[in-house]
Amino acid sequence: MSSHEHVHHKEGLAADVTSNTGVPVNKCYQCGKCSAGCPVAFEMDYPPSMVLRMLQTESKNNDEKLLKSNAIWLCVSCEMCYGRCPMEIDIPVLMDYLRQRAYTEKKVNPKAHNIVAFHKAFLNSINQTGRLYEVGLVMDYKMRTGALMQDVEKSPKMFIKGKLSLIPEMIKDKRNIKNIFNKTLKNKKS
Amino acid sequence: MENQEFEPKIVAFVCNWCTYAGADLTGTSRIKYGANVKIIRFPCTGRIDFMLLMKAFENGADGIIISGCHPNDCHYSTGNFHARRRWVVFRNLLNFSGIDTERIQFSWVSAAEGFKWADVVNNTIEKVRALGPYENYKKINVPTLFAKEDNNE
Amino acid sequence: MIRLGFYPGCSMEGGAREYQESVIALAKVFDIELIQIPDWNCCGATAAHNLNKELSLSLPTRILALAEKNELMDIVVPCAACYSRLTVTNHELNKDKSLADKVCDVIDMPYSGNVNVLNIIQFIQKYIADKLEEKVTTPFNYNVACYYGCLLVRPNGILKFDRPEDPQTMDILVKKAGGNAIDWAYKAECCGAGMSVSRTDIVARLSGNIIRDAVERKAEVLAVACPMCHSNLDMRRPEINKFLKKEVDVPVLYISQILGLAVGLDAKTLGLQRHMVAVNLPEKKAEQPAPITNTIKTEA
Amino acid sequence: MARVGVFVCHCGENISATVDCEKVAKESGDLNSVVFSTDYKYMCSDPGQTLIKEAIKEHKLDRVVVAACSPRMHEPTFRKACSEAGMNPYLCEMANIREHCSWVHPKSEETTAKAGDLVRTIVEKVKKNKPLQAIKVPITKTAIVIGGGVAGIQSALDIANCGHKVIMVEKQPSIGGHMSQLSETFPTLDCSQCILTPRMVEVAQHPNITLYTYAEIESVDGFIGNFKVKIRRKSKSLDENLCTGCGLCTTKCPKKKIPNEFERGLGNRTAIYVPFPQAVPNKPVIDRENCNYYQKGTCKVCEKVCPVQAIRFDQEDQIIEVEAGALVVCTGFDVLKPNFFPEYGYGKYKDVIDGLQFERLASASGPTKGEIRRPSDGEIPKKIVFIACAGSRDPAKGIEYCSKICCMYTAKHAMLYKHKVHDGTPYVFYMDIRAGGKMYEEFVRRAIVEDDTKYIRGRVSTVFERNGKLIVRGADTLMGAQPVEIEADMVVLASAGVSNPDSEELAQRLHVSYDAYKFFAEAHPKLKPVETNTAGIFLAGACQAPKDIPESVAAASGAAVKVAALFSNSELTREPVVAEVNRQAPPVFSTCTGCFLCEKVCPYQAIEREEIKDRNGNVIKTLARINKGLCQGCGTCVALCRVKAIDLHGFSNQQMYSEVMALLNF
Ligand SMILES: Cc1cc2nc3c(=O)[nH]c(=O)nc-3n(C[C@H](O)[C@H](O)[C@H](O)COP(=O)(O)OP(=O)(O)OC[C@H]3O[C@@H](n4cnc5c(N)ncnc54)[C@H](O)[C@@H]3O)c2cc1C
Ligand SMILES: Cc1cc2nc3c(=O)[nH]c(=O)nc-3n(C[C@H](O)[C@H](O)[C@H](O)COP(=O)(O)OP(=O)(O)OC[C@H]3O[C@@H](n4cnc5c(N)ncnc54)[C@H](O)[C@@H]3O)c2cc1C
Ligand code: SF4
Ligand code: SF4
Ligand code: SF4
Ligand code: SF4
Ligand code: SF4
Ligand code: SF4
Ligand code: SF4
Ligand code: SF4
Repeated sequence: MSSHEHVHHKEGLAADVTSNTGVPVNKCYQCGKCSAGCPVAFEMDYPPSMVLRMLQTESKNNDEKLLKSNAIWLCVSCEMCYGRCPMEIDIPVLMDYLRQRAYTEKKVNPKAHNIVAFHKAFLNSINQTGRLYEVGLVMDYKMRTGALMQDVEKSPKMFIKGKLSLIPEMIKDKRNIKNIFNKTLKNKKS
Repeated sequence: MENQEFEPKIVAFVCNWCTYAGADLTGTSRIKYGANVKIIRFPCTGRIDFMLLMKAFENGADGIIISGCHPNDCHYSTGNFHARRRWVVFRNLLNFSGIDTERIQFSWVSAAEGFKWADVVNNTIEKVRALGPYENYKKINVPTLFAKEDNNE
Repeated sequence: MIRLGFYPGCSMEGGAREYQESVIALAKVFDIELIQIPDWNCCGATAAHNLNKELSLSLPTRILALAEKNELMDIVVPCAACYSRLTVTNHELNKDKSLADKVCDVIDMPYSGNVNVLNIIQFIQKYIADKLEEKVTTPFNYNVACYYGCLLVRPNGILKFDRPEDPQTMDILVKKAGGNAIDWAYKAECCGAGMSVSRTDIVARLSGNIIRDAVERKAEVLAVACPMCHSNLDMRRPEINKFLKKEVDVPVLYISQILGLAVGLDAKTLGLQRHMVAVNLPEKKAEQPAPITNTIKTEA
Repeated sequence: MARVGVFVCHCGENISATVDCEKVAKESGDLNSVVFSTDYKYMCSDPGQTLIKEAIKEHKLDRVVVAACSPRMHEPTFRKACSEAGMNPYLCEMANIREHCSWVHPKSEETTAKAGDLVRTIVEKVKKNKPLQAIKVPITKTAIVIGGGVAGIQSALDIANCGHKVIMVEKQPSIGGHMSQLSETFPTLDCSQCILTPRMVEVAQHPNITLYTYAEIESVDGFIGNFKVKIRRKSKSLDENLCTGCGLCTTKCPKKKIPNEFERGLGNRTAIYVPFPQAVPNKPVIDRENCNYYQKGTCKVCEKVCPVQAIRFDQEDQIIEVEAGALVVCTGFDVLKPNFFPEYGYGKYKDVIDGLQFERLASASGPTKGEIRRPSDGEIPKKIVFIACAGSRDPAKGIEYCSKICCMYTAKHAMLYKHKVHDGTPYVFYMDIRAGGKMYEEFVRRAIVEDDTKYIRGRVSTVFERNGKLIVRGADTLMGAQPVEIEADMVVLASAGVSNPDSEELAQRLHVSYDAYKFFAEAHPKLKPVETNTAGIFLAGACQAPKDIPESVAAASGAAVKVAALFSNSELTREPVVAEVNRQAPPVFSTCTGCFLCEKVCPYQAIEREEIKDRNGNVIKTLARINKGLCQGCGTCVALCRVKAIDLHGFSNQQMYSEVMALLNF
């Protein structure tokens, strides 16, 4: 039987998205339901359906814009878009991928600096203690962002309410955690 | 001139409604193709009994073309679908028994595809010519093979 | 005595201490012992999957592998974010065996993919709900807006818990505890999640919309099942109030606290004093709990 | 021993330019069994045909091979000639030496040799041909039309006006279908009832039409021209002949709060009811599920008030058996209840309604007498949001296809609203506007330009209530996909058109195929749009796919013509290319083993089961049997049968084997 399959090798971000996440970018028919329900669309430079559209254009220019966008960092992975998309396009996973790409390619939008700083501080805390050490996290975050005065009024109150501990909780097998970080992040700095 | 080229014997099993008509159109359009292909008319590819293929090889065919309507265009709505399904099962068995399935060419040629028919024929001739005469065809135990095929339907 | 695995997650050890206290206290009332997974680590939350996929799978897998090693095949994970991470990880590993092997190699531990992850509602449904009504001593006779947030119900295809739009399971528990679960529109809208520190403005707006709808519909209490939701709706109240341009003091209680109160545990045991928005519920005389009319159908 | 004659045609120079026809004729003469061979310039011409006829007589030929053009061209010509010479026409075959030889190869010895091969092959085949008789089937000139919507009505009237009998079977107490529920219709905005009601009445009064309402098809047996159909007439619990339709019973029935299906739940009806005032027939039925007497054993108020004692509580369903030559399926469609879509709040908020409910609100005979008032409090909504594609084009939660009618009726709804509420604002959330049809695009533009409907391109994410308003949250994808919120008083969902819930069951009962969405499948999407794969059963209207009224009516008339064409003869003649399962003398009866694999692959459900019984009536064997009325001769079953119990006339195993062997051995 003759088969006439047109195997078309695509390049560019859309192709990378599909091969790495399985998200079929071309399936999106631009209905906009994702953008309509996205809780942070109002802040985004490109609401989720626009993100899909930009990928669909397969243009280098748009790929760059996307990696450097603020939108990908504003997505809070609330899964609302995915839950309602008629085409079942997994935007949260797509966003994860774009963030990872932007991060490794050092294209993080300057406005997203705080968000990335927070994620980094968070992971740093886990790397060091195996768990999240809130005081440490906040200190680390402040050092990274310079937002030294943010939330200062909260800490004493939280402390009084027994919500903050000054000594980090450590797990025993810290070595194991360090290994996990080393193996997955490899030479990427965190 | 080079050496006398090997002229394979090729039998085409085609359905009446699409490929037979397509081959008629090749004629009406005076498109040329090799004379070593001869057509046998069936009402539908669904009618094609794979025992007939064996019979053709047994009687000295070097290659076979099976051609009918495109997937959703069968005159009888699903005959070609059943033919293809049987073929999938059958091909594995043929491969398994050492029969050269390369020599069997499946294609879809509609009543409007006069050019395509000529292409299919010429390509098959070339392909089979490259493979050489089918001298290795050993008589295999066709009936057992056929029974196995049916169990998979 | 039923013994189940327990994964508190980082926030329940810190900012959400009272959630842990109330869950354990509630379990005890029903003769259930919750055993912490020894040497558990952080699941990586949003940060890990934002920055690195492999890491985001490895951290939860270590937790699941530890549970399995300690023969805790049913684990209770009250934090919705952790629940989501662990469930999604289970799903991913079961879907792709070679990925599972790779991840097991990273964490240097075997894992079969068979640990069953229960969120707080599933845990209560499975082990407590049937006996709940008979244990209720002080019906929680308030208008409660049950807030599910995102991660309890989405992605529904993987979590397969309740229906993603207008979920009902928590409402039913509240009704069983004698409360009046109100119908409202923001049950499963996002509160701003992990943006609490980095984009407080967004959290104030999203959480503000939630609080506003609850109050407009006469909610006296919000019920939550996630420390992150709680901190956004409770700790961020000053910012929320600024956004709403008014003082709203509706308290935010964990579902475990509400059920705890209903079965007669005292406020202190349940850690009510630890909330930022003071819990001053008006005295009410016990009425017959409202009949349960809502039957839910969870889509398969 | 066969006596074969071979006739080689030159086709002017079309064949003889590249093929040495004389040589072919001469060499064919040497073939085994060939007793006569000749060549001639134009075989299909009158002299050519005469030549064949005379040769048959003179040489006592019993088989003829004409080597000429494609059999698709002249097979009927030569078979007819042979028949005129007293030969069985099916003993004549053609060898295609023009299209498949002279025209596609250059002049050469090889080409001539190929022509010879082709002739030899066909000679071998024809020797195995058997005399066949064209199949003749008598036709019962009565058509059954299933479903009394606009499509069924049109079809029934067209057939009846051709002078044939029609039996219409309608499931509901009244005919009319969805069209009777509509207010005004696009693209002309004429009143639906005004154009439909007269035709409903015409059906009831037509001398050629028998109408059975509250009835369903129980079973269908037989084949084209000769169907035997059982119809279940559900009990209406009353004697229709006595009932005068005075309506007294319906006013007195104490059960008054039953949601009225016709009003899509926007109004109530009684347990004994006439579905709507213009119903045909205008006589009530008792809905037993909701009747006090049937449920609780007491009441019988209707019986007491009926002036003519027409009520029959003990009436039972009646099965009637009729014969028919053709069936036309016009069972229409259903509208998906949008409550599977919880984010839109249908079923939760009273003022979120579907398109059909809006039709009822806009209808002059509807629950609000045509005023647009919202169901919750009867207020006139100042802002309405229409949501297109509510469930359509949504593989995740709804259906994958486009429902086709909703873009148009949504534009209509916006217009009707604007015409009735001048200061109101209609919004439409849409993804694409599909308005392909005569005056359709113009209609939609009018809704936008003249009636100022605000079209927003984007799909709505959610609808929820806030302070008594319905908040519709969508996005405007033409404005950078920015989220928009509209505070509406009412929301109308253009919910998907789907197949009837019982369509699969009905299809199986009728032995017609259906598609993945359980709509009935036409025999060919372009060229046989009103036929099914089962000969004698036709389709029309929205039972095939969502269709609007013009399309439904066009298809209905098309189907009627097919029926009329069928009924224009008293007998049906068919090519005898049909399959047959062999029969033998006992004790074997047949080589068929009864595996019935063939039954599954036959596209026409032509394979039946025959029970062979002994003298005492015990079943000894169950064998396959081909229904000649249904078999179309594809031969799929033949290729499949592993014991070769089936064969196909005209393309038998022997014939095909002979061809293959003759082609290769010389
Ligand atoms: C909201 C809305 C608005 C519309 N507006 C317009 C418009 O303005 N203009 C326009 O052109 N089109 C409009 N349409 C489309 C129109 O309704 C259809 O084109 C038309 O009704 C199709 O007619 P039908 O006879 O094929 O099917 P139906 O109207 O569905 O009729 C089918 C009939 O068959 C009966 N039936 C079903 N199953 C069985 C069974 N098993 N046995 C016996 N009987 C059975 C049913 O009871 C019914 O009487 C609209 C549709 C909708 C939903
Ligand atoms: C680019 C293109 C692509 C298309 N692709 C598709 C497709 O993929 N699928 C599909 O379903 N449809 C397709 N169509 C539509 C399709 O071509 C039409 O539906 C179809 O041809 C209509 O058939 P008809 O017989 O009504 O008209 P026509 O095909 O126009 O035939 C009309 C005939 O009447 C003759 N005629 C005209 N005037 C007179 C006169 N005064 N006296 C005598 N004879 C006259 C003409 O010569 C002609 O032979 C396509 C159309 C176009 C333009
Ligand atoms: S909801 Fe899905 S299909 Fe629609 S625009 Fe968003 S991603 Fe595309
Ligand atoms: S997952 Fe991200 S993109 Fe999707 S709705 Fe939530 S915030 Fe928006
Ligand atoms: S009261 Fe009697 S006659 Fe009148 S409509 Fe009813 S059943 Fe018919
Ligand atoms: S017997 Fe039934 S139908 Fe008749 S009046 Fe009573 S409730 Fe109505
Ligand atoms: S007709 Fe229009 S509204 Fe209806 S499904 Fe198609 S595109 Fe959507
Ligand atoms: S005019 Fe043609 S291309 Fe344009 S919308 Fe209509 S059908 Fe499509
Ligand atoms: S005819 Fe052949 S395939 Fe059909 S039931 Fe009989 S043995 Fe089986
Ligand atoms: S020849 Fe084709 S249509 Fe006839 S019985 Fe066999 S499978 Fe059915």
